[in-house]
Amino acid sequence: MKMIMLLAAVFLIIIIIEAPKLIINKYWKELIAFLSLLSLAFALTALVIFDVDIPSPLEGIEYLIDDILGLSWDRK
Amino acid sequence: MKIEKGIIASSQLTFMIIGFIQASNLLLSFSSGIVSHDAWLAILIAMVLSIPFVLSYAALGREFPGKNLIQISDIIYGVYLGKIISVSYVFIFFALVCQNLRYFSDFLITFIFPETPIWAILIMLTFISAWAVRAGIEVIARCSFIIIAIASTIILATSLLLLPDMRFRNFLPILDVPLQDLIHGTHIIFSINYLEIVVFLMVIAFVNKPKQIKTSMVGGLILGGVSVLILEVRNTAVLGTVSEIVSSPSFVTARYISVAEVLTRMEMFVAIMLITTVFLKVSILYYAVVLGSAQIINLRSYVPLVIPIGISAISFSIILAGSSMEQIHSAIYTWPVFILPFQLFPVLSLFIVKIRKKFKKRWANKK
Amino acid sequence: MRIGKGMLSIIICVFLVLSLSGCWNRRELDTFSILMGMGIDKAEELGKIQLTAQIVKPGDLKSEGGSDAKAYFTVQAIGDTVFDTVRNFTKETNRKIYLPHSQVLIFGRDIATEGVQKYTDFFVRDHETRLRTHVLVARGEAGKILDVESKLEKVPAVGISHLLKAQNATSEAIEVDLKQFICRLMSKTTAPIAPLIEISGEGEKETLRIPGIAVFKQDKLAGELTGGEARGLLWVIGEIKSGIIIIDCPSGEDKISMEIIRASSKVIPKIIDDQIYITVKIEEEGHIGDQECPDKLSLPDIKELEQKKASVIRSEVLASLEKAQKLNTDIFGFGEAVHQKYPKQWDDLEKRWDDVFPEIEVEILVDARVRRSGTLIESVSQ
Amino acid sequence: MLNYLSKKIRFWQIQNQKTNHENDKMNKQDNTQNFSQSKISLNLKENLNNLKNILGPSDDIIMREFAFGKKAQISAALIYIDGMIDKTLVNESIIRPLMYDSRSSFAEESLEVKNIDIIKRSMLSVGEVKQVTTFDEVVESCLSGDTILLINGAQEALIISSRGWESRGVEDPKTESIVRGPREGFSESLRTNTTLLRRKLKTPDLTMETMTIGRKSKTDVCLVYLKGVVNPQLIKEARQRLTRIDTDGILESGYIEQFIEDAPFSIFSTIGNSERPDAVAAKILEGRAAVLVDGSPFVLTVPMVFIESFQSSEDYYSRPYYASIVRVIRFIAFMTSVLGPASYVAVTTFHQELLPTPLLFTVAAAVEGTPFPAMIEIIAMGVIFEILREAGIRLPRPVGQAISIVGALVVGESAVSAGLIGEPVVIVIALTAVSGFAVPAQTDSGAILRFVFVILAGTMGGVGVIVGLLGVLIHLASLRSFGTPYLSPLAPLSPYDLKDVFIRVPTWAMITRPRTIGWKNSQREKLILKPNPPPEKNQKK
Repeated sequence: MKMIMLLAAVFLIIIIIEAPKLIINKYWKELIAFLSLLSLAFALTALVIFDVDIPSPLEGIEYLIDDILGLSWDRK
Repeated sequence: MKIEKGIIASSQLTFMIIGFIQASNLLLSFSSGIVSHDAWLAILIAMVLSIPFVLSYAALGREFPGKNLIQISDIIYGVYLGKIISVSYVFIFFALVCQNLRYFSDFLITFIFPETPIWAILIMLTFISAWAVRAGIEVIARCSFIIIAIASTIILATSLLLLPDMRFRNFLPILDVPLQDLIHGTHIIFSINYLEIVVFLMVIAFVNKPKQIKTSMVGGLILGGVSVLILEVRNTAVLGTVSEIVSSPSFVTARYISVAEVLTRMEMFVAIMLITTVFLKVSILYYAVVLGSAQIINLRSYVPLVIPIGISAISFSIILAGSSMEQIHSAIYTWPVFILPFQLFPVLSLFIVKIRKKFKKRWANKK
Repeated sequence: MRIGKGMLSIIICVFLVLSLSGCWNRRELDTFSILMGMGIDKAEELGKIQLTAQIVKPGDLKSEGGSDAKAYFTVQAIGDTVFDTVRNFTKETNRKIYLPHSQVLIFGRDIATEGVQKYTDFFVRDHETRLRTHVLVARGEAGKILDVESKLEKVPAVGISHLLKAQNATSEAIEVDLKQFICRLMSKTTAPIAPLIEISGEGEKETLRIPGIAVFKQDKLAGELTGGEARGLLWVIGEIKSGIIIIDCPSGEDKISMEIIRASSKVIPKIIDDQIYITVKIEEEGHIGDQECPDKLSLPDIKELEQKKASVIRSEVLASLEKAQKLNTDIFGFGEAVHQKYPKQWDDLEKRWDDVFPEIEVEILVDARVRRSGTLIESVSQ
Repeated sequence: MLNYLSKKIRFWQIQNQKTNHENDKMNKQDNTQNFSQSKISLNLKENLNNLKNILGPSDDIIMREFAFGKKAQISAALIYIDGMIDKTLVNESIIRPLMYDSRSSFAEESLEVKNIDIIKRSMLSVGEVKQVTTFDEVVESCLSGDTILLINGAQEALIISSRGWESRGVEDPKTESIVRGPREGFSESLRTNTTLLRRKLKTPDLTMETMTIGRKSKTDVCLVYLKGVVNPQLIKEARQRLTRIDTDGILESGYIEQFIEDAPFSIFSTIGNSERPDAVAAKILEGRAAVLVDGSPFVLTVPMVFIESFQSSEDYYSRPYYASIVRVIRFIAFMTSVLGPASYVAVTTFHQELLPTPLLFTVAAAVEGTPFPAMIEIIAMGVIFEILREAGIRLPRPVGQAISIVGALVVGESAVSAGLIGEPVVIVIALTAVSGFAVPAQTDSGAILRFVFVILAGTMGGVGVIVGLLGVLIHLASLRSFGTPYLSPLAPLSPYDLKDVFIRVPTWAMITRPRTIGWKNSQREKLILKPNPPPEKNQKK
């Protein structure tokens, strides 16, 4: 819980730093992109902090290359 | 409405490419485990092989002056297909950012800070890169010369200091490994060390003299390749078979320096070289990701995307692999295969463009 | 605006770093004990090893002049593996052991005969250790070696590493660092070598001595080369730095000592009808260092001296070769030489190298020269 | 958040400024509207009263009423500020001709209106005389040291240039003393300073644009440049930035500097300053512009690049070899002063393996038993050094020396022997302190960076230091000074300009002006000026 609070604080600071400029310049689209990417990042970071087992993308690539295409160098 | 106002000189492009390639000497251990003391040969072959590809990247860039990969894809493949291609490239660059961050943090943790958690190092490195990316491509390009100057000095100085410890018999017999291993090792170096410069398709649009792109890209490739070659030769000549089992031959080699017991323990300089060049590489990749995603969703400024993408990169680097062994395994066996199509694709694009041009001309003639 | 943000980021960065880092890897100089040398022995308990660490006491290093306090102390610990044992030191020292400045790594005789391979991995794998650490083999127990005070150095381990360097003067032992040792260990044919060390003298006069070179078969201690044998090995692998060769005067009565100034060697393998021939070419240059006979040396005499010298060298090389072939350890790296020249035949040869090596015929070509005669033109005579 | 706050604060500031400004205007209108806008009347008494109202009851304003003419029938008044005028000039060239010589030359019945003309044309033996009609102008010139002549019956006043006040003469510059080279330095008087420059560059291209800045101080600021060499864009930009300044007072060129800087938040100064006319002239010749401010011997030069801090004017007067060595030494000194303590901290607390073994013994022996961590020791010593320095500068010279001796003894000697700090710390701090002064222009930024790097080194070791250096590099690379990249000619690289960075090539080889600064006409000398021995003559008879 402590970690998630800290994380939220960090993200809040980032929003406070970044957002006003966008609002002043009326960059609404950019603001939306910023906020959505940031929430994505927040979700990811929260997952990492809670040690949720996220399958590594490398495993997916390995599966694709090795098991589906059979192109891996690892099969001599 | 231009998203990036910076202009870089063609010489700066060269420096950036040199640094980009020098940074990958961190990753030399992938291939040296496979091709053992013939790694230098693999490096040389891979360098020669990548020259035509780099030339075609440059040619593609020249076909569309002032346009980067995202815009070029849109033009060649239309809006929808082009977008798909752009998105996949951005993902690839993002993956490269994460991988490089991860390799580098693993290196630092292994050799310098064994007790430090990985996120601390990741945050530090991402922070500094994010700062550079926010400052724009011009600033990255300006930093590149100084970084290259420092890195090259360090490479040369450490190599000279190690001359007495070099045993060039370590290279004999040449071509000791089976051909398949040699191809494999060459492929790793080709895909990981050299052709990652496909990312420069995002950058060459900002070069002030488009005519010189070709020479500066190839020049950068060769100079960078030569410096990696020097490092590899140095490592093998000094460490012999040990260089095949350590995870960072360059660092271990620099540790071995001892001239008159006064000039010893130079590994910090190699660390400096690695940090600065990896910073340059990560910044360029990071910049490509940020710029690319901003262009895909048609933003007026890429700056707001820097921090969210950076944080995602940190998280992804942590998720990427459970252990460094996992990552090395992937880098040796699957990643080069996976990334190869993306490195060959621009050549296809160039081909399409040329044919289309020819047909258009013929069409025009017929009319 | 951009600059303002930059400054702001610096401030945030500094605070971030400050607050984030619990200073994970920070350690002040006075919170760890600097290990200078380590010895590995078999423990009395079966399957366990005993490490002896020589640790400096920085406080006593400072006192200039003859203070009696020793600037070091040794600790011993017992454990299952090297790493385990290194950590076990903390049970006796209040500070954690700090490895990077370790000068020597000494294998006890018992452990060397049993095989050292499993004890070397740690010293390469650990991020603190260095490949420049000297590797030695003790004639007795390694732990005892580290207890012997050095007469000139405050820290005996430094003394040992200087002692090793000093062996260049005779070239009857060789400096081997961890990297060289590992390289030979990893080679399938070339046998590792390491200098021997022993305690000579008793009580107050106890000192350390380098008697020769230890020879391994794979990773197990197989034998020793001493004196001329050891130098014979060095002649072949081209590690001769200096040394004295004693030959008879032309008149046959007294002796002349020749100083070796430089030497080089070349190993040329040749395969004829599946038989391996090795040619060792040695070139040597030297001065006359000491002449006992009062004769004035004529030019033919000099030629003769050169020939005598060459034959001494040849006999040394032969001695070492004989020993090596008897022990069946390829300390000269003939295997690698063959491998480098005949990579195709090597796959087959490598498997039966143990059978091949003792049978190899070696031709030794020595080209020894006398270049100068010191500061004298004629010898001191009555 | 901080950013947001700062924005808020700035907003309030601007609002306040606006209101202040308006208040000011109101005041001004209240006070002076009646008089200053009005014209000078025919009546001398009335005029004097008006002036008294405007100038207030200050003691130093002298209004000398007198009469002249054949029968002393024309009353007049001289108004000037005591101390700002040249007394002999006023006495000899204004009062004397009017009071004595006028008797002979003035006709009784001559009209007062004409008097002014006659007086101006034939009686005042002063170089510069101006006729004005409003009180505004009168007051302004009076305050800047001119003498005003008001004549009864004339609707115009004469402004007689008589500025002359006590000022320091041209002396040896205090800050940039050199061994070989001119000994003169700028002084506080703007006119002297422009003269010094004019004497170095005797060309009509040398342009001096003067403007008055400061609502209350009315400081003369002079923008000096060499027409045809300087980039017109630069001058336009500089002029714009200077005219934008609207403040109460400019007391020193530092005020101007802070108003026209490119990067006000950066710790690096993007505007150069110098006390030496030769240095400023050299910079003007390179295509820079100089800003001279009345009352300050420090002349600003723009644009400034980073390496300028490492160049001294003596580099160009001595022969190139030693000059180049000295320059490299300055770079080393700067790096030492910035990174010295940080690397000590990094090496002793993180990377002890980097020390050669004998050195490790020495350091370990020295550190053994000291109570504080290395970072604390270094920071404390650094702060103490800054305190000593500050105290030494501000105190009267004899006391200052005592302070430094006591400081050195107490801090250096006793602290070590008491076992409070290790000797290496003292050495590092002393070395750092000394090398910090080798590059005067970056002393302040160096001192700040030093502490930042020590903190980075104490938390993240050498990697922290390198990352910090990268940060500084990014920051420097993103700076611009009046359009010129701050790190040029290194980044962006311009190979031709490297002749004056780490090495200083001979003067005859410095053919071009710096390309990153100059404009067209970048060639500064003839191509082949390398001195050669005269061709040998045929010696045969």
